[in-house]
Parts: sequence; C-alpha cells; structure tokens
Amino acid sequence: MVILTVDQAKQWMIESQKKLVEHKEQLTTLDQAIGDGDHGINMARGFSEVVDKIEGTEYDTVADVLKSAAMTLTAKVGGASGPLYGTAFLKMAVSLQGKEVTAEAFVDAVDAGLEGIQTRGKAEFGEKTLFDVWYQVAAFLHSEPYDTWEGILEVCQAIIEDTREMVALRGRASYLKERSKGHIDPGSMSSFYIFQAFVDVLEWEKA
Amino acid sequence: MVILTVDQAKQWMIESQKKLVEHKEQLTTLDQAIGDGDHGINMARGFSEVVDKIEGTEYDTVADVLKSAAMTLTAKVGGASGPLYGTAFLKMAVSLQGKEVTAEAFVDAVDAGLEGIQTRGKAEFGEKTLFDVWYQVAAFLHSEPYDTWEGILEVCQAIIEDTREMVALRGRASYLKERSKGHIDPGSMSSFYIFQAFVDVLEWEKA
Amino acid sequence: MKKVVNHPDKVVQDMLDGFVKAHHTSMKRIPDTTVIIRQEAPISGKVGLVSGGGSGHEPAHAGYVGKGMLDAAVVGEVFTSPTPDQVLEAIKAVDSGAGVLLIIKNYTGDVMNFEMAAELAEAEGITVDKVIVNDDVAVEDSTFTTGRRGIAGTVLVHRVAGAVAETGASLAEVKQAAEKVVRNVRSMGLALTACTVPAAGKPSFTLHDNEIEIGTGIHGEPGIERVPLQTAEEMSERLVEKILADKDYTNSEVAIMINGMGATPEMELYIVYREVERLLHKHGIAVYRAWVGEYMTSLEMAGFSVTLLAVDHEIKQALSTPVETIAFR
Amino acid sequence: MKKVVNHPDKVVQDMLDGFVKAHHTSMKRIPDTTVIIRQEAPISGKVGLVSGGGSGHEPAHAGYVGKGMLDAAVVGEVFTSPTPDQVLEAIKAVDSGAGVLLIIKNYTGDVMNFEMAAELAEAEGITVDKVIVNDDVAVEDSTFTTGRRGIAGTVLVHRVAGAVAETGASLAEVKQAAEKVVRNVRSMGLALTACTVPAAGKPSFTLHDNEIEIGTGIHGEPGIERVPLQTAEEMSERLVEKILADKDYTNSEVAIMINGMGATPEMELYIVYREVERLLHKHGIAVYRAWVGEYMTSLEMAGFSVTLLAVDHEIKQALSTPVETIAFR
Ligand SMILES: Nc1ncnc2c1ncn2[C@@H]1O[C@H](COP(=O)(O)OP(=O)(O)O)[C@@H](O)[C@H]1O
Ligand SMILES: Nc1ncnc2c1ncn2[C@@H]1O[C@H](COP(=O)(O)OP(=O)(O)O)[C@@H](O)[C@H]1O
Ligand SMILES: [Mg+2]
Ligand SMILES: [Mg+2]
Ligand SMILES: [Mg+2]
Ligand SMILES: [Mg+2]
Repeated sequence: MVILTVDQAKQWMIESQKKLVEHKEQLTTLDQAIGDGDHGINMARGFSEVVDKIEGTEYDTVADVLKSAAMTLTAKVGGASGPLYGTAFLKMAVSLQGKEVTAEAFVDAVDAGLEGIQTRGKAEFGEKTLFDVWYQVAAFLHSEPYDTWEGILEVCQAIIEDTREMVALRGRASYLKERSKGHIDPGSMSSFYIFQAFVDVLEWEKA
Repeated sequence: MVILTVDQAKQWMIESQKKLVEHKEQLTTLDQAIGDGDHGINMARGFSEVVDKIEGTEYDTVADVLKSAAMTLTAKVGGASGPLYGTAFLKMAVSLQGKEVTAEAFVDAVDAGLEGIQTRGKAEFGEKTLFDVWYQVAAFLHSEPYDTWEGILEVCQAIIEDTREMVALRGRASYLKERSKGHIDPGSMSSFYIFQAFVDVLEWEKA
Repeated sequence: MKKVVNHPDKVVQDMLDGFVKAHHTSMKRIPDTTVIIRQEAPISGKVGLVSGGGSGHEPAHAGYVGKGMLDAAVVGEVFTSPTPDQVLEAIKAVDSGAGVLLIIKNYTGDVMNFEMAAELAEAEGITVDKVIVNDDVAVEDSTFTTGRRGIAGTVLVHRVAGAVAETGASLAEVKQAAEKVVRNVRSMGLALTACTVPAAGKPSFTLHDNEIEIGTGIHGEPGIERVPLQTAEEMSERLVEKILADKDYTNSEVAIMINGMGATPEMELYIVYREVERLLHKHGIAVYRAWVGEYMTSLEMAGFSVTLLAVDHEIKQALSTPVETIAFR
Repeated sequence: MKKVVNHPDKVVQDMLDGFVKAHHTSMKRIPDTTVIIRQEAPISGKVGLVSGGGSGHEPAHAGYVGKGMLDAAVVGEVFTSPTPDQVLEAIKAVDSGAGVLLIIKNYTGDVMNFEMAAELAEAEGITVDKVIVNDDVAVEDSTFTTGRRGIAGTVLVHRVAGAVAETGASLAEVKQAAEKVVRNVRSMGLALTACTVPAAGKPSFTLHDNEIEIGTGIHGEPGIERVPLQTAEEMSERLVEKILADKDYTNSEVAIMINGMGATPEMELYIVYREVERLLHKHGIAVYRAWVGEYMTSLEMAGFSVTLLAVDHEIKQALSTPVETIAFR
C-alpha cells in the first residue's frame, strides 16, 4: 500500500516548515544554551526555502520531492544541520528512486537517511545529536507493525528527553563537556518536528 | 595686615585638594550631565599633584606657592579646566610677586586671576562657566569691607545656583544649548570649593 | 536588540553590498553569491586560497582577501557556516589550474560544508585540498570528539599560506606551510559580555556585572568557566598560562595577536598586550611581531583572545612579504 | 564597570606601554611623556605634524603616526586634552627646523592647551602654526560660542596634511592643505549606547533599549536629540541630510568615512555605508573613496559617524600617496 503520495510528500515539507517556523524561537533558545543560537533561524530559513521551491514545482515522484528538498536544504541552511539534513533527505530520495512509497520502502528510506547522517557527521548513538532521534525512529520502525506511525511521536519524545541528560560529544555543544547536560539537543528537537509533520501528513490524506 | 602667610597658602592648596577629592564624584556627575564626565577626576588629579609638589618644597613667598600650583595644574589637569586654573593661579602669583599678601593685594590678585581666565577662555559673565564664580567673588570683594571673607561663600552659592538656569555658551556644555539648562556648571562648583578652602584657611590661622 | 540594521534577515546581504561598494577597486562579489574575491582572480599559476565561515566575525574573512592572503572569502549567515554551493563558486572562481586550498575553521558545520564543496569541485576536475585550523586551547583536543575550535589564529594561517601561494608555490607546498602554522599556533579567549545574533534578537548568554566567561568561542557559545571580573593582568595570565600548558613555547620566538571580540576598546587591548608580553618574557619567550586590534570578532561581544604562533625562518619570511588587504598588514 | 584594566588610574600609562612595545620598530615614546613619535623623527627638511587629544579615541591619534600622516601624537587622560608641557615635548621632538603644524580638534580644552604649548614653543624659537578642525555639524557654528566640534573628519586632515608635508612642502603650504580639508569636511554621529570613563566608573548617560541619541560627540557628551531606534537606512539618512544641509556637496566628488564609535560591529558599519552611498548617489554626489571601520572612537560606545570630504585634484593626489601607520591606509 502506498503510504505517501507526491502531494503528501509536498505537504510533509509544508507542515515541517510550519512547525519549524512556529518553534523557531524555541529551537534558537535551545541552541543558545549549548550552541550558538542559530538553529531555529537556520531551520526556519531552510524549510521556508524548501516550501518556496516545492510549491512552484511539479514533481513526478516522492523521490523527486525529497531530492529537491535535500538540494535546497544543503544550499540554504548552512551550519552543521544543513549538510546533515541535506544528506539525510538526499539519501532518502536515492533510496526511494523508482519506487512507490510503501511502508517498507519508507522504512528503508529512513535507514538510508540515518546512514547518511552518520557518514556525514560521524556521530554515534548517545552523543546528543539529531542522529539519536533518527536512530530511535529507525529502530522503532523495525520493531513495530507499520500501521502505528503515531508511535514515532512517543519514541521521539522519549529520546529528546534522553538527550537532556547526555554529555554532547559532537557539534558545538561538545565544547561544553559536562556543562552540556541539562539541556535538550536542538537538532533532536527539530528532527522531532519533521517526524511529527510526517505523521500529521499521513493523517492529512485520510481527512 | 597680612592675611595669608606662606604656610596658609600651602594649606589653602591642601584644603582645596581635600574638598575636590571629597567631591570628585559630585563634580564628575555634574560634568556627565552637560560635559564629558571628567571634571572631578581632572581636579582631584591636578590638586593631588599640587599637594605632592608643595608639601615637599620650601617657599619664600605666597607668590611662589601659587606659581608652583599654577605650573602643576597646567601640567597635570589638561582639558579646559587645566589651562584656566593654571592661568588664574599664575596671574595671581604674578600679581602678588614681591608683595605681602594684604587684603588689598589679595583682591588685586583675584582681579588678575579673573582677567587671566577671561583672556584664556574668552568667556563673558553669564555664559555658565567658572568665570562666573570668579567674577562674582571679585565683585563682592570690591563692594564689601574685607573682614567678612565668609561672605564669599554666600556669593559663590548664589552664583552656582544661578548657573543652573543659564544656557551654556562656552566649553563643552554649550553643545547642548537649551538642554544645558537645569544643571549646575561643574567648573563653577570646583571654583566654589577652592574659594571655600581659602576662607577655611583664613580661619585655620586663627585657630 | 539595539543594532544598526534594516532588517535582521537582511544583514548579510546588506553588509556584502556595502562591502563591495566600499572596496570595488580591489574586490568583487561573484554575482548572486555571498562570495568575495580579489578583483584579479583567478591569478595565473597561483594556488587559490579560499576561506570563510559564518558572518559576524568581521573583518574576517572578507577583510583578508587580497595580495599575500586569500583569493576568496565565502560568507555565511551570521555564525552559520556557508553552504557547499557557495564554497564551490569560490573554488571555481579562484582556480587557475594550480589547485585550491581551503582554510577551514574546525567546526562541525564548517568542515562538513567545505568538504561537500570540495567533493563537488573534485567532481568538476578541480584539485582541492584543505587545512583545518584548531587553535583554541579552551577546548580539549580529542579524537573522540569534535576537537579544538578554530579562532583568531586562523588569520595567521591565511597570512602565511597567502604569502607562500604568492611565490608560485605548489598546492602541496602551500598546504605544508599552512599546516606548519596550524601546528604552531594556539589561542584562547574570554568574554565580558555576550553578543546578539540579529535574527535571534536576544543575547546568547548573560553574564552578571562582575562575571566573565573564560574560553568562549567566536559564536557566542558559552565558554568553559565563569569567574569574577579580574584585572587585565590576571585575565592575560589566565589565557597565557592555559596556552603555554597546551604547547610549550619556552625559548621560542613568537608572533602575538591580541584580538578584540568586537566591543572592547583598543585601549584595553593594548593593556592586555603589555601584560602578555611581560608574561612571555618571564617564560623566556621572545616576541617577533605583534598585532593588536579586531581580527576575528563576535559581533558586539566584549572580550579578547590571545594568539601565539612560534615562528621559524620560513614563517618570518612569509610574514614579512607585502600584504594588501582591507584588514591586515 | 566591566573593563579589561589593571586600575582605572593606570589605563593611559598601561596602554602607552603596550602600544610602544607592540610597535617598537616604527614608533617610540618620548621618555617620561605621553607622546608617541615616529621612530625616525625629526625628519630633516620636513614640516612636523603634531596632533593629539584625550585618550579613549583609539586608534586616534597614535594609530596615525607614521609616513604620510603624523609625526607625533600627544595623548591625554581619557577624554581630557593633554597638557601644554606634553604638547611642547612633541613639538620639540619633531621640529627639524621646517616648523611644526598642530592639528587641533575644536574643543575649548584642546585649543587652550595646544595654544599654550605653541606659545611656549615659539618662546624657544620654533615656528609653530595650527589648524583647528571643526567638522561636526551636530553643533551650530557660531562666532559667539565654542563652535562646531572636531570629530572623525580630523583623521582626513591628518592624512592630507601628512601627505603634503611628506613632499617637503613649507609650513604655510601644509597648513593651507590642512585648512582646505577643514573647509571641505563635515561629519555627524549618533550613539546607541553610552560609554564609561574608567576613572568615573559609570556611564556618561543612559539610553533606553529603544532610544538612540543623535549628534553625540566623541567624549560621551550627550547629543542634540533623543529619538526612538530606527533602521540603518533612517539613521544614515538623518546624518547625511544634516550634513548636506550644512554644506552642499551636490555634484562634487567625495571621500567617505563611516566611523564606528567602539562597540558597533563592522557588519553594521558596512550596512551604513551601503545606505550612505545610495543616498549620496540620489543627490548626484560621486564617491571617490571610502573608509569603513573604527577611526575615532569613544571607548565602548555603540554608534557611528558619517564623514564627507569634497575632494579636488590636490586632495585626491594626497590621499593616494603611500601611508604607513598602524591604523590608516
Ligand atoms: N556530527 C554531528 N552529527 C549529527 N548531528 C550533529 C553533529 N553536529 C551537530 N549536530 C546537530 O546539529 C545541531 C546544531 O545545528 P545548527 O545549530 O543549525 O548548526 P551549528 O552548530 O553549525 O550552529 C545540533 O543540535 C546537533 O543535533
Ligand atoms: N571658555 C571657558 N571659559 C571659562 N571656563 C570654561 C570655559 N570652557 C569651559 N570652562 C569651564 O571648564 C569646566 C569643564 O572643565 P573640565 O571638565 O575639566 O574640562 P573639559 O570640558 O575639557 O572636559 C566647565 O564646567 C566650565 O566651568
Ligand atoms: Mg547553531
Ligand atoms: Mg569635562
Ligand atoms: Mg551556527
Ligand atoms: Mg574632558
């Protein structure tokens, strides 16, 4: 069964943008605590550009939508999150190339995105980066039956909370060492919004 | 009758220094309101140097004490007040050269100081500068019998209050034009302390 | 937020616009990019030098474009690494066939974006190599983590690599010279106040009136320790001792950079220089040359960093060649 | 008060100490004075150029000592004119027999102290002349009052007079060139925040978060008007229009200086440059050359000033001669 159409994929990006813009200040505040205070700005800027690009373009496949998003994120976000999200979406696009987006295909795509993030950023699980969220989402998708996509939300929320107690070992927050404890990782939070948008969009089709 | 001995002249400088150091912050605050906030610092620095110089030196005449003070003030105060007080004391010294300091001689010296201030700074009465205080003191000394030196204090207090309502036409405060109203002129205030020290010192001898 | 801006989202574009207008005789902007290049780029036979990073560090990096230093500076959003496509444009614009060296400050974002650009450029047949500057001893150097950051010492890497490139040296030689500087340069900074990213609208952290933050980065990141305000001598000593603990400069000759973070009066930087030189002399370290001023700032942050570079004959030679940039002499 | 100092009363001495140590190859201090002179002074046959003023305006004035600019800078206490004896030492040290020109900013204190020094020097048989710079249009020019202040435009007077002096011109010729600049230069500034004189320990005035002060001087003096925070474009327009109302630069060619007051990021200064250039073009005014940076500061004040100088052949010629100073190119 196709779970994500081209229109839904576009809508996924639009919903992501809405959430990221809405939570721009929250993300920036998180990044001010343990980073350089631009994560909300970066994500809002990047996804707004994605929406601008996507809304005016016709796409044949979901892979094309995601590839377009990947290129835009890479070119417009910058910082650490730009290449990471750019790579994640690009690898997802490659994984979905020439396929219908079934549940299985999507899980494969998340795996590919996860791998892309790791290749680019060299993070391991538990180092307090957005990799942690992708890792847990992938793990969940491999462990659960595919009709409970909403479960992603709980998984994300749990791991986001877990990042609070982690000592950062990658990215800017790692400079703080022990002092990075007690704060949620901003990139994990933005990844949550993207997955939340994904879950919303699956519903959206039904509505 | 000699009203000021060499020791008294030295003491005059010492008392002036004490008052100026004690009111350093007040003078600086006055100068922050309508100038550049250094008048207290300048005067405290200058008179402390005068005292350093004077305490370690033997003088034959009051004129020598005042000349020494004048040179030190000129070399250590800077800003507008340095040359003005330097010139005032120098002209007083010149006026007292080879004389005992009788009441008459002192009044002549104040006249000479006043003239020096005007030559150097080109101020007229009512332009909201220390010239105003010297002008009024000189006028008082010409109008009153000389045994009421304390009268100087009232005269000073009155003119200081008058400067509050004046619009500054000389010095840094003049840049504020109408906005210079409502604030006492810092240089007038420091001149008051110097004359107050003078009056104190006349008493000091009696004590 | 009190800033002289038109709109927080327009600061980079407006700044670049002003920059190329003010310096149009020596500098130009590649159209539709945030890349500033030398008017005469690409220079035939010369290795191209590209650096850059987030904006907000002015005069870094565009102020270092010119003879004896960089060929191009790639400008990102405030405190945000520029994107690969922009870096690629810079590489293409300065490559004369002799190859291009990327000088990258060691931040996850910068490294990833510049590396992606390098991959793209190689795919287009351009030879690209890189050096990663990591002079900030406030951060522990460890292979398990991100490692030390690149801060003001980067400017001296630009300078030496630029001087060597100007001689017509090969890409390998230029890279070697740059890496020698990286090995021999150490820095550390502190902040008296935080700074405000225009689009964020509020300061990145807050310090009490009597508190300073030791070991801050150049992006308003919090540092490693918060201590009460100290004298210039004590602050200088703190940074110098930490640098010397990381690298032993005893009996060497050094170049010094006292770098203001943005809001610190030059008066205070010279006071720091006085203290730093005294401390170094105590350690038997001789001073070859000094730069005191704003070289790698963090918007309007108050504070400063100290950079030491051990110099040998080759580095001294490079530092004494002509240099024509907006911000470095 | 958050400053990098050892003691508020020592800032000038410590700074001078650091300055001459950092720049000992090109600069020296006359022993026991606050005077910085060119290493090679006095220069045979050349008119000596002396300027100075209170400290706290760094890089003014010591940063302008060198070939093509000043021979000596006399440094006063923070925001306080130096004293006649110090100025006299400078005059004596740079006079080679060709006479000395004093470049004085128009403040009561500066004028009186420099004039007293000139009287003392003349008494010692040295020919001394002076120019008084009064470029600040925030202040009304009136013969009944102190008149306009000297601010950032002073740097361009140093530069042109310095270039002309370097050619071996006579004292009268150098003075004439300096006076031409004075006649043709106008400036005006504004402040976003006040500054704190170290010995005073508290800010010279206070501004609300959304207030700026138009027409501030360079000593933390209050300005002429307090208005709500505006965009860079509006602020630039305000200053430019006020300058053009004072002197009509229409159809002339101008040199521009956008001067930061101390804490304003260079990013913002370039945004201002963009706006100023646009405004000037609207008025048919062409730009010959631009300087953007910190040239005449007020400690850590945030804000900027705009300076316009109408240039003719002679001034352009002077501005394009070699200049070797710490702070000006
Ligand atoms: N090496 C890495 N691998 C995975 N994620 C990373 C890595 N480094 C940083 N991140 C993520 O990037 C986020 C910060 O992104 P952002 O603030 O946009 O970039 P920058 O740190 O360059 O300012 C962090 O919260 C973290 O989740
Ligand atoms: N032209 C002048 N004639 C007489 N007094 C003056 C003149 N200009 C300034 N003053 C006096 O000097 C005082 C300021 O002194 P100070 O703050 O030490 O110098 P500056 O203004 O250079 O900072 C003013 O309050 C005023 O009384
Ligand atoms: Mg960030
Ligand atoms: Mg004053
Ligand atoms: Mg960033
Ligand atoms: Mg003063």
